[in-house]
Amino acid sequence: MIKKILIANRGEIAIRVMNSCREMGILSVAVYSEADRNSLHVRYADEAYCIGPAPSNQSYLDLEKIIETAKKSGADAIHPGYGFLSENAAFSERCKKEGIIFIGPDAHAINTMGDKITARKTMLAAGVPVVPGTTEPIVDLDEAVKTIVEIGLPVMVKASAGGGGKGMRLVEKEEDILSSVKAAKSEALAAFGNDAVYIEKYINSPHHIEFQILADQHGNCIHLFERECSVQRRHQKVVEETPSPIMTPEVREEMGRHAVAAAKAVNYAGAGTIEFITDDQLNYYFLEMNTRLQVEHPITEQVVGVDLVREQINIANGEKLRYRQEDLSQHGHAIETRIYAEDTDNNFMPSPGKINHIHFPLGAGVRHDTYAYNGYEIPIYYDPMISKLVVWGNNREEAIGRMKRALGSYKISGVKTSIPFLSRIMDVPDFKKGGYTTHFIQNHTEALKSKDSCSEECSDLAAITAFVDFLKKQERAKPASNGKAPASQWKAFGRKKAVTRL
Amino acid sequence: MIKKILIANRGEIAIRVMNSCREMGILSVAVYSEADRNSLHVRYADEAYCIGPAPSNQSYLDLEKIIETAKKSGADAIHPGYGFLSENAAFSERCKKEGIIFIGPDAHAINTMGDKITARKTMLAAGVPVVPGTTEPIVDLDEAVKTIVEIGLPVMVKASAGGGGKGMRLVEKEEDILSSVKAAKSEALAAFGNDAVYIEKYINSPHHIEFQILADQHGNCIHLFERECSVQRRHQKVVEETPSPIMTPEVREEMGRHAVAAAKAVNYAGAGTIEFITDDQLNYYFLEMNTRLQVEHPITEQVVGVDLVREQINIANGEKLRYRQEDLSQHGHAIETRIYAEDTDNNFMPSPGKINHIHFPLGAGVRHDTYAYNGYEIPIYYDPMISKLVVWGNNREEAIGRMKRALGSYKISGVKTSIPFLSRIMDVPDFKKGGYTTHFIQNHTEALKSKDSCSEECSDLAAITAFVDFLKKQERAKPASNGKAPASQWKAFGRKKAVTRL
Amino acid sequence: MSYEVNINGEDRKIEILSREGNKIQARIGEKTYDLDLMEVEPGIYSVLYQGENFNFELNARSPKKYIVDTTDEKIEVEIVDAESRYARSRKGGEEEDANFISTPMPGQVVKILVEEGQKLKGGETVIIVSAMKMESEYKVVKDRTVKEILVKEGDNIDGDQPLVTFE
Amino acid sequence: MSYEVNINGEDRKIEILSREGNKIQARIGEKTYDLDLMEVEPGIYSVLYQGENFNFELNARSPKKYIVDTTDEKIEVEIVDAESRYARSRKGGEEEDANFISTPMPGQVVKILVEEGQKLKGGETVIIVSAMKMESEYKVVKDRTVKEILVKEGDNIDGDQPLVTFE
Repeated sequence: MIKKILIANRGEIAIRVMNSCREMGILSVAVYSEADRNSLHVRYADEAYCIGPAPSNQSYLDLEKIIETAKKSGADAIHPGYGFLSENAAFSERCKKEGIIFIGPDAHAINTMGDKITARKTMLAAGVPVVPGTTEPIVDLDEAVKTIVEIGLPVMVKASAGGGGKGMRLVEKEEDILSSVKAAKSEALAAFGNDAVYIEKYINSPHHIEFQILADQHGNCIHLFERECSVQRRHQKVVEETPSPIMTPEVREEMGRHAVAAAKAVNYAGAGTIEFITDDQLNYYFLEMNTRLQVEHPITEQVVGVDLVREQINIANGEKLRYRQEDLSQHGHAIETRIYAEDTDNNFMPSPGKINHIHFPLGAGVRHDTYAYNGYEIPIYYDPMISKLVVWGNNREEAIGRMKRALGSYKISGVKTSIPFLSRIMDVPDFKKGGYTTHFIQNHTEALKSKDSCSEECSDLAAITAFVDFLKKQERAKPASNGKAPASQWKAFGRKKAVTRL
Repeated sequence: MIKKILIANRGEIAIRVMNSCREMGILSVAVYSEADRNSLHVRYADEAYCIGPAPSNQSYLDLEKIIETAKKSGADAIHPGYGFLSENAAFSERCKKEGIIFIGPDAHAINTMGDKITARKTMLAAGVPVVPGTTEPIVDLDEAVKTIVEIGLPVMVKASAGGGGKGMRLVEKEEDILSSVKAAKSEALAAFGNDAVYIEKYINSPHHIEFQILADQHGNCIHLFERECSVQRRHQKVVEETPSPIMTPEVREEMGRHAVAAAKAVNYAGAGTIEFITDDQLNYYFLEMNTRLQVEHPITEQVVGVDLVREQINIANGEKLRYRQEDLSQHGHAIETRIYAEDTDNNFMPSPGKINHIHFPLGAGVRHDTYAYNGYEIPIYYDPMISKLVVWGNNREEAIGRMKRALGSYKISGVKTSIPFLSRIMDVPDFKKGGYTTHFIQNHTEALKSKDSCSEECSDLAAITAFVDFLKKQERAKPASNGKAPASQWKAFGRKKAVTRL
Repeated sequence: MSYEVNINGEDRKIEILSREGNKIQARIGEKTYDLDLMEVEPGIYSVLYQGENFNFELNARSPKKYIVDTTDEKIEVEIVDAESRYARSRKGGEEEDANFISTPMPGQVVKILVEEGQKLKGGETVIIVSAMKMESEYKVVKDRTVKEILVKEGDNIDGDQPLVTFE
Repeated sequence: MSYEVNINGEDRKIEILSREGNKIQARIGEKTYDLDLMEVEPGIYSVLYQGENFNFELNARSPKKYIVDTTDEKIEVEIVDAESRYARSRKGGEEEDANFISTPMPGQVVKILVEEGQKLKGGETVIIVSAMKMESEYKVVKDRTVKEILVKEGDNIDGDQPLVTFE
């Protein structure tokens, strides 16, 4: 039985893992870089050890140092969180060799899923749908046309040597097949001196839908339903929700079965996520598997009622899954927004710095995962995510209303954050309707820009407030000419007026 | 449709109500006493109006002033929260007359349930079990004995003119009936000049179990299951949980039906709570009905998944209930602890004062309802409750583990709080087992006392830390003799040592 | 300079032996500690000792007196320098009975039951103070004579504020 | 003393007419406001105007320059007194091109692409800075000549710190 876990991570996820440790009576060991001495995960752990300088490759990615610290502290297991070493097969393997339990899958599963081509082949063999397309370059024109007809329209024809959009053709109509392939080939030849092409199914309105799975070491595997993660910018998820607003019970069941099959195909053990690309008609295709805990795992926890970190630890302990598929159901609706220190009006530029004040919204249905506190300086070395705000509601409409309420009373000063941007997302009709695709943010740039919404009255009041503050400070700073406490004009003004008004 | 609600309350419950208002797109109006200008509910509302001096009877209980403010602000409804005017029939009636919607039941329901004797008679008529006993004083000895036999042992014989334990006899065995009644009567005669007695069923191991109900204005009423509230001190609830650890599905269903019958007996509309006293064998008896939102309502929200304030507002709008009884079920386990500013080692003496720091525990399954913030001074005029900490877990064990974890990382400095006391409750085996009664706190005073648990090592480290802080401050305070910035010995010490160590 | 600290009533010698940034070596009594000690928020220290993490929140009652909150309990620490040793020696070591009544918390005076000059028996109630709807009676322990009454009924009072003084 | 405030670039006359505790009357331009204004936390004000509640958080950039956070947006407010009017008049009203390059946030210098004395075309990249795994290029707007390079590759830098100066 695991008694002490080293968490090879920082920030909110380190604290997330420590919470479950504490709830299970397990000791937690933090590791930290020199830039993180004052980070909350250090203060929150039972033990903490410095593992090197600020840059990740000299600390959080230093496999040797982490193994050494685990041994020194007597930790019997390591939880890698997400990012850093979490999908590093060598690390998983090394832990095994050292007799330390790695809370995650073995090297085989990580390696198989980590390589796109191997993963694709493994999924095909397991009967999990992948995006239809050619795996070898095609030179022959007739073969290309035949392949397109097999795959079905629309398809994307891509120069196999290509890049930068050259030699790329979207084919939507049957009559355009021949001319498009010809054009792509000649363009490819001109640009790259090679007219071989790949053909891939084109997903018109792509949705990113993923399934959470849990598998034990005894061959049991269940899924914990889907998460809809189509609100993305630069391929980074910004808002996630579950259930997906476009899902049907039939497709959910089928996708869930495929997700379980995908995990079983690599003898997976632990918590993992199968990502699918899905079109408007709910045709879905395996994209990749994340062989670790996902950033957005809390929305599944809220709706399915399972503590995923607790289950990860149970699985690592060699226990059998506590749930059968039929024990699980979705209950209500959850949304997560990721609060970043960034300037959303300036191409999402990171905005590190010192947090002066932070006020968390609280109350019914609100969950926070964070490591920020008043006066904390967000280091420049790591991901600028400040917190994950998760809400639960009886249904999607309630959850959206709750998220709006929570974002509206979430105050962070000192650094620019994505809070106002996220709040505007909640107002976009396409988001409210729920049929949005991964193009959502780029399709709504105008609606998502910050606007001057303060009335003239409001800006007058803001100016008066600043002026009052200025007067108060000026009085406080005034040097005493007579050696006594400085006479405050601001205070005197209040007194005088009070008297004249009597 | 209600568009603007005045919340005739303060503290966490005012903010709780405003949250639901905001989520429903309803404007909220705060009222505040002069002591509460800097209270969070004022800052959180869309509008705020001062309604008088600090003492409640000149502000939060000033019916006229509140009605006047509702009219001035154009509020179309008033939510009374709990306490203050929430169970004031005259206030409910007055709102009706003024054309303002009172979010709560009508005067008839409040009056009927507010008077113990009327309530008891109404419940008897509705077939709801009440504590068996006499409603009229008994003078005749034979009649007394006959009544005792009818009620069944054990019973309590009480002087009808009594008080202070005089003329009171607990009868547990059949052979003691006659002698006990005689003794009680003669004692009563001696003490009060009147030998009439009341006889009441004595509940040996009492549990306080209450049922949440919701009723609309169209005669529909449902219950939202029970809350176990037996952990009490001085008849004030300290810890609540749901489901009750002693409940069975059969008794739950029957008690639920009786709770609904109780509400229907007074044509109830709104949210309300039926309190029952229950013995170890799950015999239960109506105690009273609280015709308002309960402090501990969040645990029901967490387990049943219904926002009770939202439903209150829907009902006040004249809508039909959105749920039928069969739609509702209990999902997991929730526990609430009430965090008070009090000295639990000193007879729970209130400990108002200024909150220096407050760190809320966050993460999975944790909910806070509070109005406290860094630097807030808890006023001496009102209830010293700082926050309600609610956790949800998949089962009772997980919920207890989570509550321990949350209490352990909940930091409030500046005032004494009940946090360590509550944390000790989670450790008491009788609490963990779950069969506790309302005598729980008095039966475990020793286990619940604060203990010195810091090791010698820990107190050495505490002393060194204080000493370092003392040195740092001393250096900072040292006046500059040469007019330059003061030379810091503490800093210089660090530099010198750093150099000599190279 | 040599210092002592009084920890929960017990005097111990204390000394900082070395310091490099957060890393300090300190001796207390006969024991030497190598610590990584950092003030992470104003008044809140994180102390790592042999890997183990301790969080201490300091509440300064005076420049030399601290209540250290260790999560589990509160430890009183007083820095004893030459000045405080002198002050202590003058007191004669024995704590005397307070010559005034005060409350441990802020509140409002409900009732004053004594008059100036009045002789009181030990156990007699002097004043009733309410805070947060709860009333508390404050009594004299021994026989005393009221010297001065510093507040009146209805007054709002601070914690530790003298309310009634005795001869 | 007469004051003006500059609100998001526009100058307005401002005056406090009266004050009793939190209650103040202020005139801005031609409009008079009766307010209940309270600093509820350091730098955080609650302002009640005709019952409506406004929460403002002040971030002082200098003693006279504020960014007021109104929840929905950030408003720049500068107090204009005789001193700042004079300073402004000397500037000639027109903003000049900065004679150095700086970044709006702290980060680390990845690459410096210029040398001292080098003549640059408008649009040329001067320096690449990374913050939080994202690299940003900083360019000159007009043709400039590099005067001094104040940092080197690998340096950690603050926001608004001059990195490279121009003639």
